[in-house]
Amino acid sequence: QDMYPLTFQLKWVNQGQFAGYLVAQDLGYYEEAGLDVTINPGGPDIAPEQVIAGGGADVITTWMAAALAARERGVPLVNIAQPFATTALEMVCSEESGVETTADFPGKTLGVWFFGNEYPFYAWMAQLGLSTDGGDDGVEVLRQAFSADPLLQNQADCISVMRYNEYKQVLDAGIPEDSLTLFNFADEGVGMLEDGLYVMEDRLEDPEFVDAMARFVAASMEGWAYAEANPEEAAEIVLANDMSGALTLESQVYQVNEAAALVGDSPALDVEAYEQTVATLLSAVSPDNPAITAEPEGAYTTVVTDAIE
Amino acid sequence: MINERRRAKGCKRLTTGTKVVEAKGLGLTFETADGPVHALSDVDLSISKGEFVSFIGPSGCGKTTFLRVIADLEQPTSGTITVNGHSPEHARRDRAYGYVFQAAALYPWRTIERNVGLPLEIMGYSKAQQTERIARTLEMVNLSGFEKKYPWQLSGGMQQRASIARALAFDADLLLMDEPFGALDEIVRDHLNEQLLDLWAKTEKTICFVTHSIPEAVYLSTKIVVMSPRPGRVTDVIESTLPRERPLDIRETPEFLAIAARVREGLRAGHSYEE
Amino acid sequence: MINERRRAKGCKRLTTGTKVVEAKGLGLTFETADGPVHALSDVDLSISKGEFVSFIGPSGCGKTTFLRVIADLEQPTSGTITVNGHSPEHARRDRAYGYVFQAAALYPWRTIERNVGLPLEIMGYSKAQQTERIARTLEMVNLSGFEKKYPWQLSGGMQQRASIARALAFDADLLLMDEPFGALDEIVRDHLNEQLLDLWAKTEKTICFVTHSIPEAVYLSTKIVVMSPRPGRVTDVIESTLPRERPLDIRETPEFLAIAARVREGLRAGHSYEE
Amino acid sequence: MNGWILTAVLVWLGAWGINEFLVRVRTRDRGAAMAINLLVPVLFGVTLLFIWEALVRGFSVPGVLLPPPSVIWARLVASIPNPIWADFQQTFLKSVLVGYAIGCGSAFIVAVAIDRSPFLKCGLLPVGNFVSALPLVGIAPIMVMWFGFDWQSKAAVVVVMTFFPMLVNTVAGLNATGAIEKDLMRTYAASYWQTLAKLRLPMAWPFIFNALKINSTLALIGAIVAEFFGTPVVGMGFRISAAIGRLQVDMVWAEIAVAALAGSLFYGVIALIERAITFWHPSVRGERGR
Amino acid sequence: MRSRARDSILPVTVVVLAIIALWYVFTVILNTPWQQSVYARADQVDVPVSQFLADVFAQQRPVLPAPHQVAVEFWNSVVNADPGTPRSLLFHAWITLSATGLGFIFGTLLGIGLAVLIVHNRAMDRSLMPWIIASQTIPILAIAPMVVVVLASIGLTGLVPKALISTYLSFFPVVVGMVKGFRSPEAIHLDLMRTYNASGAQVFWKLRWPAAIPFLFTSMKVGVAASLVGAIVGELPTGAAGGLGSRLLAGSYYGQTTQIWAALLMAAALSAALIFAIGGLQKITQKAMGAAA
Ligand SMILES: Nc1ncnc2c1ncn2[C@@H]1O[C@H](COP(=O)(O)OP(=O)(O)OP(=O)(O)O)[C@@H](O)[C@H]1O
Ligand SMILES: Nc1ncnc2c1ncn2[C@@H]1O[C@H](COP(=O)(O)OP(=O)(O)OP(=O)(O)O)[C@@H](O)[C@H]1O
Ligand SMILES: Cc1ncc(C[n+]2csc(CCO)c2C)c(N)n1
Ligand SMILES: [Mg+2]
Ligand SMILES: [Mg+2]
Repeated sequence: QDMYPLTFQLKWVNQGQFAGYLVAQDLGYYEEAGLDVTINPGGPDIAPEQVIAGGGADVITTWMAAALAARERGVPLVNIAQPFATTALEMVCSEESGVETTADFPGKTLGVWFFGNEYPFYAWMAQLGLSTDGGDDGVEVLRQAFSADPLLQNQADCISVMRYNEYKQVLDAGIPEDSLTLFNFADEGVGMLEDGLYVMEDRLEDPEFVDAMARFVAASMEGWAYAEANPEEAAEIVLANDMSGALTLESQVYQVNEAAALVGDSPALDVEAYEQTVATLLSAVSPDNPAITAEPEGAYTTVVTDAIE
Repeated sequence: MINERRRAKGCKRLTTGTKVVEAKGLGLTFETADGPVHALSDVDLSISKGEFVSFIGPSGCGKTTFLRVIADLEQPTSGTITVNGHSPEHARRDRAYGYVFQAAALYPWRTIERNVGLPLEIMGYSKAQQTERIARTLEMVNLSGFEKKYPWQLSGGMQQRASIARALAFDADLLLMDEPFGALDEIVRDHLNEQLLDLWAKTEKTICFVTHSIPEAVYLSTKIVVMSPRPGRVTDVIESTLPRERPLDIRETPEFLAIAARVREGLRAGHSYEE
Repeated sequence: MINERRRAKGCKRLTTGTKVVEAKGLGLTFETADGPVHALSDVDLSISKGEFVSFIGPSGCGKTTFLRVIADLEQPTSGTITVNGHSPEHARRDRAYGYVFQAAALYPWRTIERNVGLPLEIMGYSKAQQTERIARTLEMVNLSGFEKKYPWQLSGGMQQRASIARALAFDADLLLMDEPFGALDEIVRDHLNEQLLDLWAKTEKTICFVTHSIPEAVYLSTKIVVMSPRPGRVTDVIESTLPRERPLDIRETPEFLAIAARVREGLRAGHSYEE
Repeated sequence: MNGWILTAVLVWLGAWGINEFLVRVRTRDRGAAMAINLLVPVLFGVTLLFIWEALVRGFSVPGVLLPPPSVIWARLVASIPNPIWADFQQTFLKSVLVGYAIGCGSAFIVAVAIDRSPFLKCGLLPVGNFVSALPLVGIAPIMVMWFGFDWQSKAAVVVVMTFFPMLVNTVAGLNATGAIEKDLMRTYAASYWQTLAKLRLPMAWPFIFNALKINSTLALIGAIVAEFFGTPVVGMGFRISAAIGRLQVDMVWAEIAVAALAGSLFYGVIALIERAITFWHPSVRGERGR
Repeated sequence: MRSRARDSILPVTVVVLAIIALWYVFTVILNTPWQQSVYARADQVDVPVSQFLADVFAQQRPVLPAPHQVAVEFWNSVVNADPGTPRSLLFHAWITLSATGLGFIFGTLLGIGLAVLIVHNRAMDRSLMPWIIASQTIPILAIAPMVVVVLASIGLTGLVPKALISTYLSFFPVVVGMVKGFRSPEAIHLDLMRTYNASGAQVFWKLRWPAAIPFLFTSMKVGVAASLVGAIVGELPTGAAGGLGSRLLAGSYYGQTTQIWAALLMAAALSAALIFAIGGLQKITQKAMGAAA
């Protein structure tokens, strides 16, 4: 029978963060669902929102803040499912920095990821009432590159980490966990939904596409379930998909475990979490952080997740 | 093909007496950073088919410049000039002349034979013709045996002879030669003078010849143009009364010496320092 | 400073009769892709202080090469040579000679005056001396008024004269001149010949002079070296019997003509084509 | 849609025709000649921009992929006071200029040192080639590690990038001297430095300027790209990368336009200096050469 | 020529040894702070120098890895890894090399072509050159992702986008060098061609081209290095597709400094080999063109 072709654009390189999808692909879950899926890895400078706008993908995974921002810039993205129910973005501060609470931030240097990942941070600073232009009353912002190096080399007081990746690198480097101060964005009240699945609005008018998406999401969730149950095997699959040859099994087992823990019971978007993300973004509108300026309309749909039931 | 076209033209010989070069009120001024240099000023001259014209004059009087104007390498700033009745550009496009530069201007990446063969390649001569002509002209300038050498492996005089060979390799009806024999000794010079006269007699070429040697000018020419500098102009045009047949010992005849004296006179007048 | 040192040396004049150049069994072979070229073979020659030696011979016989060996620009492959009693390298380091190349070799980014001033700058003459010497030597070669021009704005003969001026601007006791007057007309040539004789008489310089003109060689020299090619060797050395004082009209005396005839004889013998 | 594309083609052909006409105009008036020399590239560029605008509109390309020049222009004008001027200072005035000066300067010195000593020439040139063949993207993170986040690490990247072209060209230029010219210096027993200053350097200028010109654009690319590997939140590279992530593609192109303008001016200034210094070289003096 | 190669062995060895010695010195200097913080955390005091050096040279994530660490990593990923898998540096080198080669060939041809246009057409000279220069000031890494995205949306992936970026970087040195080269013939040599009424093509092939050969090779050496940079830059945005670029990226993303250095070493070796090959070609060509020995 005819397979439905789908191109799926990831936000980052193949790693444990995407274990569910890679497993679903590798174990043939997509094929069983009648889908011919191509998974395109991303990279540090690939904006999945741009790829889908250019027609290079049918469905993408990205952070909600970035997706909403793109929607306001004229790329009508719609959230069709939200596999990651909780936030893994954290900020970690070294012992030398002397940061214990948010009250210690003024005068400190903080590493931040840009490229659409900076919205939670700016919302947080807005909430704390801290200027981001440096000086004694504000914080100094560094555009942090790929790794945890700025913290290890004392170039920054605090850096952004993903729980499933950079945080482990910091620990692996031999820094004892109890010497670090960890801020979880969700706990600070500025948590925003992370990896969700997005498609272009007009495609949803096509029932066949909606049906294919429903099968895609269901198969992906199966993949995640398998990964959670068999982290070792899932990590092997991730490694097999790694073209750089740089990943280690140990780090990927850890990453699969941590990522799977973020996956909720249902792929359906938690509307409350959505509204909190929007509210946080809107509370922090500033020239530095022009994520969205108005309440988005129709930025999510439940038709796909409803179809799975 | 080009070759065929060219030779077809060559066959349509102009009758003797036709003007090959005709300059009227010709002037050329170079604009330099510290003011204009009047290289040629108000030059009137006409050269007929089959003439052998020598240009003689102090260094810097505009001999090279005049030859370059004929060859369409320099644009006059005043006056008019025609070559074969048309513009110099027309003549150049017709490949109507061969030019021997004052400096040898050989291409350093070509061997001697390939330097001599350069115009032949460009004008589309066949491989066989090229080989034959290269051998013949190198023989004529006594460079046989040096075919495979590169220019920097030759002495100054040998380079100059190679550049003469290059201009003789194809059949142009007009030869423009800028001090071709400057770096050659008397014996070779005599030899090449004879060769050139021979060629001229056989082929009815028209030759414009710059030289610094009064005997050479008188021996070779049917007409001697004496020039003087600042501004460069023609001060005397001497029609030779010598017969066209010229054995070497004609140089001891009184007629010869008389012409030579007149040239020397004209030359001396053009110089700024007389002792 | 360098300048002081140099001139101190200059003052310690060698007495006349001392050997300036002494070559014994000198040979030089160039290895080229298609076999060796014997540019010099078994040359024996000695040149005393204050002599004016002309080299004459067919093109390619090794005149330039011999001058280059004296100047330490080429290494002989056999035999020995001394300059001022030491190695050519020693003489070069002493700045014992001035060299006029066969090609002008002016630097295109320098004006004429700065080209002439080049050796003066290098040898550390003072600014005032430089100005004075540049003006004097440019005057001598009749190029006053062209100080500010660039080489490519000069005619061939003017470039050659500029390069002569450059070699005369500083006081070397030995002058090596490779066809310095090749591109000059008779009148300028006569003028420069006289200037050169004058300089030579005043300063007791030793001069090695390559020329293709037999009268020039005879007029100028105390010794004429006739060379012949393939392999390059010395076939005749003629000591001139002419007095050191030489008015221009000495060139009509029987003595002069006799020497000229002997040179021509030697030259002709070296040529491969006699008619 | 077809209207836009047709207009684009017509405008292109028209401008081409005008340019072909303009370059054939022979005038003795220096002012007019200069005006033509300026007008031709400007006309070409304006045409290019117009075609871009027309194609983007004609094919309705999404703004997040490629915005039309008019939108970019509006963004550029609005953003010059903030943040473009600050970015320019950070990237061009600090990273590029400092890195360029140190990179070209040190390569020049090394070239002379190499030239001076045959031993170094044999030893350093291959190793130097090797070291400077290290790719910029690999070096940038390391430089950030060594020199910190600020402009110093970007300047260091520029130094490494500009080093090799300058070295190769200077060495080639120093070897470009003709035999007779060198012989002349030998006859004067000129010292090494005298020969260098009075002969070999002038001969080498055309080659050196070649490198200086190539490096002027390379330095800019290097500095901007290096900012992708960690910066304070200012700089053209930072802005470009951050703006892509936010899909503010018009801002990306506004920065690129500034970079292109600055780079072209930089190049132009060096080309003018070149004309002044190597006025004697056939490629500059030879207007007859066509 | 062979003897000259042998002559340079000693100097190269000496210089390389000097660099390695210097490298070790810097390794100690740059890695000491981290080592001290490790000792401080472990409450170790008065560590003997030998122990200290051994620790400094054996760090997991050194700021600057010691030469032998890089060598070991290099050896492991070149010799001990199956060249068919992404664990092998040879695998990545080959991916990058193919993009470099393709891009370099395109770039050189494009560069020569543009130079020919510029030299032969006044309008092109006046209008093209400023824009070619402007094009080079566009930061390539900024548009590389967009290029990759746009090309991917029309179905071009893999080698071609990388080769295009590589072309974009390498054509410029060739244009600049060749314009200079094509204009380098002396006026008198051009005059000679004029006297033969040689066609533009004849002047080009018989004069401009041979006169430009020295410039061509110098430009190609710079161009091939730029090509390699381009290919690596092209591999960055799609960091997962293999190649030295993705290797560098992954190395830095996962904090594997030694791996970065090994990849860097490989990239430099590639570049040096390419430059060396062009140098060889240059020697052969110039010999065939009668250059003085
Ligand atoms: N390109 C140029 N720019 C400026 N002035 C020039 C240029 N070419 C020649 N001149 C000047 O024009 C005058 C005539 O030069 P030309 O070369 O015609 O002399 P010539 O008679 O051939 O001299 P010679 O016998 O020395 O070769 C000279 O004063 C020279 O300085
Ligand atoms: N670098 C070189 N390589 C090979 N052969 C050379 C080289 N230089 C000169 N020769 C050869 O050496 C011989 C002597 O040359 P040289 O230049 O000394 O002649 P010359 O007497 O000065 O001639 P001319 O009067 O023509 O200047 C010639 O046959 C020439 O081909
Ligand atoms: C340049 C750069 N940007 C973002 C991240 C952090 N990161 C890692 S995965 C991911 C996508 C979210 O799932 C993000 C933002 C980084 N390390 N480097
Ligand atoms: Mg002349
Ligand atoms: Mg000679």
